[in-house]
Amino acid sequence: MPDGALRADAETLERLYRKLYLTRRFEEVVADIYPTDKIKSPVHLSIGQEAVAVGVCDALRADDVVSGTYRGHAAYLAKDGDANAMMAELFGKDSGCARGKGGSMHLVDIAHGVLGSSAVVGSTVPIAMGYAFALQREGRGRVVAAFFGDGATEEGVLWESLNFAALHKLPILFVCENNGYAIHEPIEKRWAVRDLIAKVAAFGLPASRIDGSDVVAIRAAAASAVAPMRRGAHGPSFMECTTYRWREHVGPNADFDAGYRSRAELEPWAAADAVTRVGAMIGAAARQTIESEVDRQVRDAVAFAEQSSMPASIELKTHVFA
Amino acid sequence: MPDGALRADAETLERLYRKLYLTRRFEEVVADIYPTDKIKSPVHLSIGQEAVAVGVCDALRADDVVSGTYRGHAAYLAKDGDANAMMAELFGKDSGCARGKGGSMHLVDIAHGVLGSSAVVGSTVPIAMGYAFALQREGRGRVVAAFFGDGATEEGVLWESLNFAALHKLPILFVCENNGYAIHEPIEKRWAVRDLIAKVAAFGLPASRIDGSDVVAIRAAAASAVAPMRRGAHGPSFMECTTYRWREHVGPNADFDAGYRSRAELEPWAAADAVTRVGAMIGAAARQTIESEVDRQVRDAVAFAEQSSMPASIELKTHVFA
Amino acid sequence: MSSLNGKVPASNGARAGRMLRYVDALAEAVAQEMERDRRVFVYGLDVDDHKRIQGSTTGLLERFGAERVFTTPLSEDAMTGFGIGAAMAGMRPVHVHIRMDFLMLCMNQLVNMAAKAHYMYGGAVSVPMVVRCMIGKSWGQGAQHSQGLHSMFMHVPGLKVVAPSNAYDAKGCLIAAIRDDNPVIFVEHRLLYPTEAPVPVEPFVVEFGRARVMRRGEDLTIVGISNMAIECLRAAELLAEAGIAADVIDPVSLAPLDVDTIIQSAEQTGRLLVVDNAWTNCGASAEIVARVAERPVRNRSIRFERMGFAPTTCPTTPALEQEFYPNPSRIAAVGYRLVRPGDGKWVPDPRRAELSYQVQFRGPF
Amino acid sequence: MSSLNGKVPASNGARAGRMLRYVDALAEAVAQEMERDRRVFVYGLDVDDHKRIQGSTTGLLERFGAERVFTTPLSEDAMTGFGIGAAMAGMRPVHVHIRMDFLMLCMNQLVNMAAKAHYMYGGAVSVPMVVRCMIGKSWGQGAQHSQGLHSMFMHVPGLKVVAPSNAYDAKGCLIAAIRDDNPVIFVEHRLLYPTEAPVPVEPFVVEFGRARVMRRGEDLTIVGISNMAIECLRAAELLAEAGIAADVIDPVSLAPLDVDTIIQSAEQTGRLLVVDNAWTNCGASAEIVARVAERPVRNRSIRFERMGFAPTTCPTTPALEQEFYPNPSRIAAVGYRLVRPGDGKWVPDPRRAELSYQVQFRGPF
Ligand SMILES: Cc1ncc(C[n+]2csc(CCOP(=O)(O)OP(=O)(O)O)c2C)c(N)n1
Ligand SMILES: Cc1ncc(C[n+]2csc(CCOP(=O)(O)OP(=O)(O)O)c2C)c(N)n1
Ligand SMILES: [Mg+2]
Ligand SMILES: [Mg+2]
Repeated sequence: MPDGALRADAETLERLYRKLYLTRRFEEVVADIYPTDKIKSPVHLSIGQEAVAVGVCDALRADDVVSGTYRGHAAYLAKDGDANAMMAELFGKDSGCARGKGGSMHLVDIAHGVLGSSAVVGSTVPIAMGYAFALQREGRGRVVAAFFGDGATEEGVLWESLNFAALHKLPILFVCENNGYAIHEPIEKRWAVRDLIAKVAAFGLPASRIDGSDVVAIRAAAASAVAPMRRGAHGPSFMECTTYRWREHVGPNADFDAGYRSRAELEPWAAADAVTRVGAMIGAAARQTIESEVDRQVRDAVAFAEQSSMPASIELKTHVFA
Repeated sequence: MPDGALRADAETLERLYRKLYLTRRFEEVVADIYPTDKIKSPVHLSIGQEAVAVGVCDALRADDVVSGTYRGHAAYLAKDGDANAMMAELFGKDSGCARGKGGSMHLVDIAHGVLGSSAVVGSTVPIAMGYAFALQREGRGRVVAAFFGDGATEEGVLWESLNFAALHKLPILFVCENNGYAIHEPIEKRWAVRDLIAKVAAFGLPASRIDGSDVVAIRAAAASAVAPMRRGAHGPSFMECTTYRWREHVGPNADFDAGYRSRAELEPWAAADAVTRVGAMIGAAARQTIESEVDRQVRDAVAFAEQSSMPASIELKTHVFA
Repeated sequence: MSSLNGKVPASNGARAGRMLRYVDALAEAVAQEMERDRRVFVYGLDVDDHKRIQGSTTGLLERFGAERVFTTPLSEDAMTGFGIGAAMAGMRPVHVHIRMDFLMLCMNQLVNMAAKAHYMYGGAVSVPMVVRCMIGKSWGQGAQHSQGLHSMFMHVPGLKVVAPSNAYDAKGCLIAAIRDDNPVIFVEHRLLYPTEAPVPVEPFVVEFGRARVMRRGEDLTIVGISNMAIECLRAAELLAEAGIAADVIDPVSLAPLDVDTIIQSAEQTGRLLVVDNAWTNCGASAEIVARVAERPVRNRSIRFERMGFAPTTCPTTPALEQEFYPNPSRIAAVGYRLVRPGDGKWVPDPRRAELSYQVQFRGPF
Repeated sequence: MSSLNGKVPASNGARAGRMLRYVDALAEAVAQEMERDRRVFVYGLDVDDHKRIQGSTTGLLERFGAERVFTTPLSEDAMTGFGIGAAMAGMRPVHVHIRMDFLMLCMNQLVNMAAKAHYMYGGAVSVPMVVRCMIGKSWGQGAQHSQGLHSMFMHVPGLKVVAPSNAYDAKGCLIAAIRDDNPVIFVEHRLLYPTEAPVPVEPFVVEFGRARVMRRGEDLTIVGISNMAIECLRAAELLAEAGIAADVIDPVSLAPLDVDTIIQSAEQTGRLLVVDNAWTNCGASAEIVARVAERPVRNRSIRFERMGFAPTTCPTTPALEQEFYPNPSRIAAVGYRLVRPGDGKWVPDPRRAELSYQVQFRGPF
């Protein structure tokens, strides 16, 4: 992590903070609820990694599209996905964004440009690319941002997709959230070469590595990557955002006692935490307003989820075919 | 293609010529036989591309291993695979190297270090890598050379394999026979970036691009790539050999009238033909001896194939399980 | 002689259509749909080269341009996801594979994404995508270029699977597949490409889930899948010479499967022989036999038999390859035994049977 | 109460063994084989992390070192080919997948290479490789983490498929799989991991192709696959309360499949219910019903029924998930209807049935 200038105008910072705080808060509440077993499905929290999704999505238009992973809460919320429908989805309710059939790993909100996420690593990347192809043909300057983890770069499909996207100059921004681990396996055990950006550049995509705690830098990088895409046949770009997962791979807890990583590893990332830092940069009044509004939004989402009903039995058989 | 110095001692040139001529002659005879329908199975000829397999295999030990593709006649013969068993295989005979069950696309000769080839593009590459892992564990300095086409580099499995081979420093030489086409599709329609070597290098492998007509240069490059592998944990290397397919993708004929490529494209490659050039460099007497010996070898192979019997019906059910 | 299926124009002339080859029916279906619907595009390895997937994409590039008809890199996995994404965005991709065996490279996208997207996203998206794939002809194609793997797709809810056996159904099913809002695995067979049948000029739809009774007979029910429907018709001719009359049923669509038509026939004949161009173990033939066996109302006991690939890998040598596949002669022999179990001697004329797939087949209509 | 299978030491004590959990039986089997045979190695995502594939690779890294127990990148396709190559070179790889769903990423290597290598190379090589894969537990794992896809592998000649339902079979089958010269798809189920059974301390082999009769009864034959074998035993207990006695058969090995034991039982009871932890369409249950239905000698007519996953994608919400899976209560109800078709009213005590998989199962021995 660099020093992190975080220079931006007040309005931008406040907007970013609202998203950062929402994402953080939402997941903290999920983590609190989790032990009650109201959420009966695996959750992969983004806590610590929020700045990546928030920074990228702030550079997108409302009619742009994002695609995420099973660790996709942040991307969903950052793209303005419906928070009520998301919480209801986690609760398995009929009012959930996937009617309770998807759970945390399969969030979707097409109205807000959130493509469905997937529990199979790497599997949404080519789908996002196909979506970008449709947007290219549509010709209205819309773009796709595809989020995935460092582990996804080991799947062959990623390299197939990069080649095709570059070949057809598709309007897609690939965003690798590199948190250094796939489950508990560090990159050293998985990558022959640490320089991901060089690999991607050799495949023909402009590629940059960015401090994933610096939400402003991420926003700027995403903005400058997508601008030329909107104007025509510029082709895809790639961002590697270095970041860190604070909680266990799956589930609500910390796991620094598990032995595969030390708490010391967390410290610099915690110090660079975007939520804390951006929060400290905006005015106290603005901050308090944002926080209380977001707190209410999350409470409302929980209430909405609690009050919604479970899908009726008959729903088991619906949606098999369109 | 460069000027092609082809500098090597007479003994080496003669050895190379024997292999080059064998490969060429064998396939010419196959092409002649093909219209008779004695070979009832698709053949993908290496004619024009022989120097790659011959050069690489001449740098290998007898106990090294090669793995090839459905266009694998050259690799099989260059590695001293049994010519009789190969011809019998093409004829579908019981004495074939795969007992008639594999045909031209599934040649194998384990005794001579020829791993089975496959008709699914890219599918033998990770298998060759696994074999290299076993050789690494064995610790006797043996190596694997894995041949594949330019098309195989588009399959994700290739990049997965390169990463893993580099990570575990496996003794494997990847050899891409880049003939510019996958069936009839030129590279421009398939690769966003022409610089394959840069991509591979970014994945952590020493990689070089070599004129695939220059059998001596190929031999030298392969020799210097495998030498450090034999000594220990040096890891894999990669060679891209530029070459050209003279005949149609599958079948015995030329296809310059089909429209997807011009005969003019062939001309520089024909001029650089390794068979012709190496043949011209060795003494006339040596050449004549080699040619008549090889001609006899190929005739013998045909006779062997002709005289062998078809597998008995019961063979249908054998070899399903080991 | 055949049950009507599909919105075929009523006039006899139009219904009869011209004689058209299966391969041309495929190209015509796609061309008409591309004309009708700008969202349709065709892609896949070699769809635009001069061979045009054995002719089945002929004319498309010229008419619709490289924007809507294009080849891909050798990247089956990513290219399948690509189609799924485009379909989710509202396009109608037709992805072409020259061999069904290559679908093993994109199973993750087909099984884990395409089949499931509509359901696991609660109906928020649909995947109107067609995956055309050809089962290789037998001539020395060998282990990896000749598999019929349709049952793997039938196994997975969310996928539709069709396997037309003649030019009429090829056209009608392909149009239906393109118009379907779900992923459809469209199974072709190389040996059917040159076969002809009367095919209407106009676009028409063959509805999925309706089997076709191709021939009527009271002694035996034979169900033939994909090109085996044709081989079964030939077998039925051979059986007729021995005085045995067979119902021959082509399911056409495998998922959904019209088992009622099969049950009806099998209850009448009391004998069911299912012949697939695939392995029998957990295959379409297993499913058909199982569904008939577990039918709730049983007016009659039924004897069952299945035929398919030998339970081996496909060998290349012709000596073994011919034993690997069912052929009309063997089908007839098994049918005969089923009808007259005591009398094991009858063997159909091998010369007539052997060459069945080289006999020009003139369609069931 | 159970047919003997495997070379179990004759002494009663050794045969009984200690009580061991399924998960520990897996680890013990591999450890013993690694001890015995230096060619055996274990690899796959996360086999060496602190969770050790839910404990099933516990102790291996410590005993055998990182040279023989190692994780991989997320590259299922290449890593499967890697194992095939190592196996061809004489090693004995055990490739571990924490979810069976991920096998869709390496179908090409499994179906087109591993299954076919021995045959298409005329016996020149063999592929002694084990692919361990776990079917996800039901608790909200959803569409892509809970599939039982074993029938896809049963479909392909050249692959063996086993799905042990208890700790004894888990150990004996895994040792047999490692010693087998062919690729073996070893299907585990997450819910079985904590279940205990008496397991011999010594290495032993459970031979493939021999079904296990776990319970005897004359009214009904129930075949249960993978963890459904356990659910079927519970269902049989419920049925016993209603005065119905069921044979419960666990095929253990799905390819090869011991259909004779099933036929023998079904001929005696006249009723066959097959329950799979998978979809029924072209599933293992279809194959079993088909094979019994087409048995050549028929002493008795048999009624058939299949149960499995609902014909839908697996939903995450518990409200629907519980309807997706067969459970002892529903199995018993279907069995009851099969035996007493007229009397449709009986319903087993739902409380007892519901929690079946949380009831500690003490093994069939
Ligand atoms: C294809 C596939 N292989 C394995 C898994 C099991 N798995 C789930 S998450 C994960 C790690 C992915 O790491 P990364 O892409 O870095 O994402 P992160 O969890 O760190 O956000 C693995 C291996 C999976 N879901 N999909
Ligand atoms: C996975 C796969 N996809 C498609 C095919 C069909 N196919 C056969 S050869 C070939 C071209 C391969 O090109 P390349 O790797 O350059 O080898 P070359 O034929 O030029 O030697 C294709 C696409 C195949 N066999 N396997
Ligand atoms: Mg990660
Ligand atoms: Mg090529």
